Amino acid sequence: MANTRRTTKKGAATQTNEAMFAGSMPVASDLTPFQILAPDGKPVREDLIPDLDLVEDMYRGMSRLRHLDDKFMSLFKSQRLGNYAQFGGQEASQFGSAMALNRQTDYIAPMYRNTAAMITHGWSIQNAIMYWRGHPEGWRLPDTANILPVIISIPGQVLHAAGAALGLKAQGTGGVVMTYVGEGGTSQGDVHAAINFASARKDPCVFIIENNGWAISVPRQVQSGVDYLVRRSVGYDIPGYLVDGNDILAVNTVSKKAVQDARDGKGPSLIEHMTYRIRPHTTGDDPKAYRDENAEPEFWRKERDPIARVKKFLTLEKRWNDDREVAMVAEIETEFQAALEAADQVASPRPEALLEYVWQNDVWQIKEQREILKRRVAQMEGA
Amino acid sequence: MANTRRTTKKGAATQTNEAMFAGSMPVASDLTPFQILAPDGKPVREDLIPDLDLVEDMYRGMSRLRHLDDKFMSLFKSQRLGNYAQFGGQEASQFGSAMALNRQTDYIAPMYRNTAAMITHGWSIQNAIMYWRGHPEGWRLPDTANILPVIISIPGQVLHAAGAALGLKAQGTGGVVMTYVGEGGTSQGDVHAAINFASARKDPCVFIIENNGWAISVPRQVQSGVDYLVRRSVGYDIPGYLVDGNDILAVNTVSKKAVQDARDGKGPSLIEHMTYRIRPHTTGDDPKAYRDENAEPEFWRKERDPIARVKKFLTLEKRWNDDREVAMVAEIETEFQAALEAADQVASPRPEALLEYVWQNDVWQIKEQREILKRRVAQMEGA
Amino acid sequence: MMTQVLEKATETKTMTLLQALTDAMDVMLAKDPKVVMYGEDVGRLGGVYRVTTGLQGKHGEHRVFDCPLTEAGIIGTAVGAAAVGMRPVVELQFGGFMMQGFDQIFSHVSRFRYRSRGRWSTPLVIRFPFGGGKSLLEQHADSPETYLMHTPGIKVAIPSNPYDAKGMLIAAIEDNDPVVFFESIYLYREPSARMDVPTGYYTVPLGQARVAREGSDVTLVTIGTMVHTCLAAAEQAAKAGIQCEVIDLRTVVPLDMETVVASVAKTGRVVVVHEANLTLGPGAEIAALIQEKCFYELEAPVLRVASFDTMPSPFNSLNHYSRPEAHHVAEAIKNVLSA
Amino acid sequence: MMTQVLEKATETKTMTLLQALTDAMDVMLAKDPKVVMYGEDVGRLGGVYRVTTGLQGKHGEHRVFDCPLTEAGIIGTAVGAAAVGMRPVVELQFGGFMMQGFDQIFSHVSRFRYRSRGRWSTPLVIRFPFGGGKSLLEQHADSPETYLMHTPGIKVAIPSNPYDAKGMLIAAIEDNDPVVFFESIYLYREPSARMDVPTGYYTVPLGQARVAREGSDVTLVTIGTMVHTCLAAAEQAAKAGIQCEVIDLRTVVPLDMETVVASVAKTGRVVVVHEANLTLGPGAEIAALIQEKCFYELEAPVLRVASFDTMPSPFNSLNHYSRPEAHHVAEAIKNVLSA
Ligand SMILES: Cc1ncc(C[n+]2csc(CCOP(=O)(O)OP(=O)(O)O)c2C)c(N)n1
Ligand SMILES: Cc1ncc(C[n+]2csc(CCOP(=O)(O)OP(=O)(O)O)c2C)c(N)n1
Ligand SMILES: [Mg+2]
Ligand SMILES: [Mg+2]
Repeated sequence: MANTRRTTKKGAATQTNEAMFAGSMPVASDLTPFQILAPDGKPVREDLIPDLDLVEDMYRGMSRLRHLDDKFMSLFKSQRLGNYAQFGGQEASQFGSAMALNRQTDYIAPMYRNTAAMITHGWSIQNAIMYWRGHPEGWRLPDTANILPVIISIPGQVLHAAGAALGLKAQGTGGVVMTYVGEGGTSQGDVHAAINFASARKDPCVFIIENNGWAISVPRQVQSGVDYLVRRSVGYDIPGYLVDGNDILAVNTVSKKAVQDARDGKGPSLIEHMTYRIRPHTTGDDPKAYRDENAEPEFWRKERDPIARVKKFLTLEKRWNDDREVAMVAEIETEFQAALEAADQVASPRPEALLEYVWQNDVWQIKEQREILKRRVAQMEGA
Repeated sequence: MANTRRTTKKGAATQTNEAMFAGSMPVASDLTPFQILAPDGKPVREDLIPDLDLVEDMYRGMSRLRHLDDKFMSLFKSQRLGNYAQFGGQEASQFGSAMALNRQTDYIAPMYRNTAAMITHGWSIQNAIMYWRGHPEGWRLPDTANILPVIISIPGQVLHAAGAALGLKAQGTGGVVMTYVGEGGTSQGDVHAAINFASARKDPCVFIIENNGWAISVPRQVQSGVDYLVRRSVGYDIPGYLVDGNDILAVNTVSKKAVQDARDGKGPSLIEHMTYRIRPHTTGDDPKAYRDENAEPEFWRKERDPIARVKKFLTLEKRWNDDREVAMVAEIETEFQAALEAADQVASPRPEALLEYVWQNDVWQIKEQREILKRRVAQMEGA
Repeated sequence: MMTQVLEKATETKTMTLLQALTDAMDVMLAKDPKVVMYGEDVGRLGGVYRVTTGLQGKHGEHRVFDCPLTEAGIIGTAVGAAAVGMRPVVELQFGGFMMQGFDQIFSHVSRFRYRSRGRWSTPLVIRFPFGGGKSLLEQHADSPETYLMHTPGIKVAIPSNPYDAKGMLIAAIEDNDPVVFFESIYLYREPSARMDVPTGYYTVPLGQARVAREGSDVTLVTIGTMVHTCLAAAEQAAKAGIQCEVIDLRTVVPLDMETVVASVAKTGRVVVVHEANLTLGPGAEIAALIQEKCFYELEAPVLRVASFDTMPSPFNSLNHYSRPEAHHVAEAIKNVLSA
Repeated sequence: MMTQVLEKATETKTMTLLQALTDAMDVMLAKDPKVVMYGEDVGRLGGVYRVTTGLQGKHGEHRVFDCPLTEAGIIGTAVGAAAVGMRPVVELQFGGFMMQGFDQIFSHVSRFRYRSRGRWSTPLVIRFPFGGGKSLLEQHADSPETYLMHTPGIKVAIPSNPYDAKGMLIAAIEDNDPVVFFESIYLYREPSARMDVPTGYYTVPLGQARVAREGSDVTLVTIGTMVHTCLAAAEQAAKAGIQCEVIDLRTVVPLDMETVVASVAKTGRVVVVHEANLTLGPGAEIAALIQEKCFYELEAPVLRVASFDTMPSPFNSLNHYSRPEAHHVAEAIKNVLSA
């Protein structure tokens, strides 16, 4: 009875195509990344250029972060840092978005590449150095900053963000949560679960996809058949924004809007920053094994640098010159050296740190293991 | 440096709204479920009415399935069946889609409510009875039917479907995989992972959302903020179809199209069947605890029944009358009684079944446990 | 039977395990505004087992609510909500569905405090019905305690009676560690397990085993539903003059080995009984610890009675061959005595 | 050192563990067209550890390919692909990320045959680097064997040397049961662990332990990287006149208790050593079984040396205090002898 296959009476049902079904989803429309400044530093949206003091702050902030990223890479090379996930090239994406938050009320749920966003939201450089050294005191997140733990397992943080948003709303704090995920990470089911959860409840959460083109060696196209991941916003009926992630003015403008909407009870937004990982995946990675370092990355390094773009703009606006640059770099370097020295002066990790903070009060196994640890430490010191 | 908040120079950036961003996702367009037959049995798309023999087969098929669902409910009441997940009301959705498959080459990856789709694809009624009795022989899937195991844990089957599609494509069999998930199940991350995986690779898979309005007691609106879940197709750049799931002609037409596309190497489609769970969630559920059984469900039972709709059409077309109905019901009942008798005659489960099929060759623990089992069986027989 | 003494006399009411759990949640929703409860069907319906019945109506939709169908979402959001100051009590529909969200437990619930060096903790409770003994579908009868016991940083509570259930659930909600709370499907409404339970607030500390029956010949170490199975076996054995001590662990994390060791010192013979399948079930750790800590007291090997190493049987009429029954335990008692 | 005898003389080549694994996959891709390999970065890059280096180039993009970043997707699709006749060999980037797909393992990989009564099986291999000893980020050093050992229906292979690695991986790919294959990050390129490995096809059966060193005083039962740690401890002990027998289990499922029991019959003293954290680590089951099966042979309790009950230490400079080292095992040997 089943599987009967016949020619159709009126001949049509075998020649159907999508267009003829009333219920067919419309073909994807064009989408262009939102931009305020062109790569040559010239405004494409004069009407959206903010106060130049703010633009200068953005330039200084990004320069400081890039300097830090450079320094971290050389610390790794000289074995004064562990394996580190660079954010270089993504300064506009992280600084421009995180600066849209209110540090007192708002939270960040970061992933491993969000050192820039975390520092923007109140992590200290010294803390960051020690974290990437694998020093327990570096793992101690500051009480003064609303930064949830750095997540390595992709994309745990997006669910924490949705949950923190639920919690903040329940407490009526007016706080907003911002979280980041790589374009590779969007293939994980949890990203869907989180966005759907938060949007069904209209909780105050901003989801940012940092599309830097690569997931280690896997290019964007392997992750999904769709051109822009932000198209998924339609599936949750939340605002979605495609943004030139190397244009900090565009990034910041959209982030502010999304944060304000979240604060106003309008629920989450999904934002895709089109940016680029100009550096290796981590300091342990060698991209030559999978991409031509003189092709695409070179273009982004030279032609699409988010910092150079703002510098060009400020120079055109006569707000910037070489003297200022020299002074700024000196200032940044001084700050960094001070942080590095402070980090260097922190005592080596205490072995006891291994057994702290597992349960609030130690179960007996932890107590027994602490005795074992003491013996081992004594042995090592004896040896 | 961060968190600088100033008034903007040109005053605009604080008053932005979605519409002004070039990269904003367009506002959701209207979407109407695809329909060929109206609820009153009158064609709304004359051009798509197939051969009446086929329509009659559909009517007979759905009637047979509804009869089965009724019988299963009464078997449960008389304790001759375990807890059972009814598909009543979803006959068009399951029969109409599964009949679009080729039984020889194509696969179904079913969930617990897909008894109708499974029978359409070659499961026997006897097998179904024994499955829902918790009889090991009922769990034995027939070698002759390409039906993957029934999945209880939502929504495991969608990933199996994506994987089977990968496997069939690799083997060049031309086969297609069809899988089903409830609208509640679409909130799970794995649904996203599966659709994204299959669509990135263009594997031959058809994903059907059976939107029956309820996930046990949880109504559709709690699952997501979007009006139709099929809008998610846009996020994978695959065809998406919203279908009147109680119109078997519409269901079958769209399924055929999606199956043919998959077979032709065009990759997966996402289909949403708007239907309704006219019955309790399972035989163990009492919907009075969470919905007014005289409101919404009554409307669907009376006004939107998928079987009544085709009957009206066939009657209008003079292809159906009471005599035929009486003969058909007798035939169906005879078939069912034969299957029930056959099931009743199967010997009680052998205790040894407990320890079979865990590993291909028993590990020693299984061998030891078989000895224990033998002793326990002997004891029980002795007692 | 209770080792707990209430500080002051309170009113009591006869309750099933299920009613005691509902009552615990009612008390905590009233006491602490940070407590929220969510999951699949917990709101309007009151849960598929009706454990949250009435709570939404009484405490409001912002305190007790249904959420999208996603265990990863339920657990993962509870982590974030707990971090920012809530006390989420989330329900999974069955223990067998915990795995859909297990990455959040393994990677985050258990590690937030360690990972942030105390800056963030995750004071949440994950509740679910577990275990067999009823004829249910596949994945409705799992006993997944191993996966949690091996994962540091979590507490695991498995009450065996209404009094403990209420006191332990209140303690769990107030605990600053994440607690996974196992609720026996078999005992939920079991009339024979009903008992008098104080109506107000009280706690039963997590980590203290209970001697459910005293005895000097054999120690039965067990948990949850199996406490009753062991008590029945002990009853039988008593008729043959064998005195079994039955230890209800109450929690497997923390694991109260002091109570176990004290009993073994007395009896020298132990049978561990649980519903989870044998290999690397909780009994493995308990047996390994007993042989280590009581080597010279043991007069026979520690025996284990557990379900077979298969998935929990979905074959209704065969279930009782695999899942421990009193006469299986009785056989082990005989064996441990004759070793 | 090898207990295996090759049926016919074949050419050999000196290989690291990593090279032996690559070679095994190369052999099987050539031998069986149903074998496909996928995962994150396994194609163009050849995996983050380069275990699949060259395989895509040699066997084509349809045999070895990158897929979207989703462990549930990788494992779940492998289940479906295996059911319809493929032999998927999938890579997870680290053992710590298995949990993102663990529901598919727990609910489906392990249950497909049982659930369909033999109609469908899941002959797939899930490979991943695991364990510590290198300074890596969090979730890059986990040893999740417990979660798999307790889940029936899966085999779990953890080779300790290049010869076994190749032979066991080929056996795993040919096995009709799903196999989870642990690859020691520490040993991948370890020069001291290089050895001569036959260049062609051969198998090492899954489920047969190997006596890596004979001895009569103490039995060390271990697996994977820890085999080398135990051999080093045994070497040290030998200097003090103590002869340790080192048993490399090779697989924890199936678990070759015959070899263990035979050794304990000889020594009467056992130390179990593994990288996973102590509580309910694989050592719990092994200790529970030994005390049960060798009660009268044991002269001391079975001791366990394992990592502390915390997440694997992400604090690089402290790692060696928790993860078993030769001198930790040496101390346990001393203790088990003085008990
Ligand atoms: C669950 C999980 N699987 C795999 C990995 C290994 N891994 C680390 S980074 C990475 C690529 C991530 O790419 P993307 O999400 O685009 O972020 P990006 O690194 O580019 O910032 C992978 C696969 C991981 N950290 N977590
Ligand atoms: C992973 C998982 N979580 C929870 C459940 C319990 N459960 C069974 S059916 C159901 C509702 C499913 O609703 P839907 O997906 O719409 O399918 P329907 O039952 O309506 O066909 C739930 C929550 C489950 N089976 N699996
Ligand atoms: Mg990326
Ligand atoms: Mg539904």
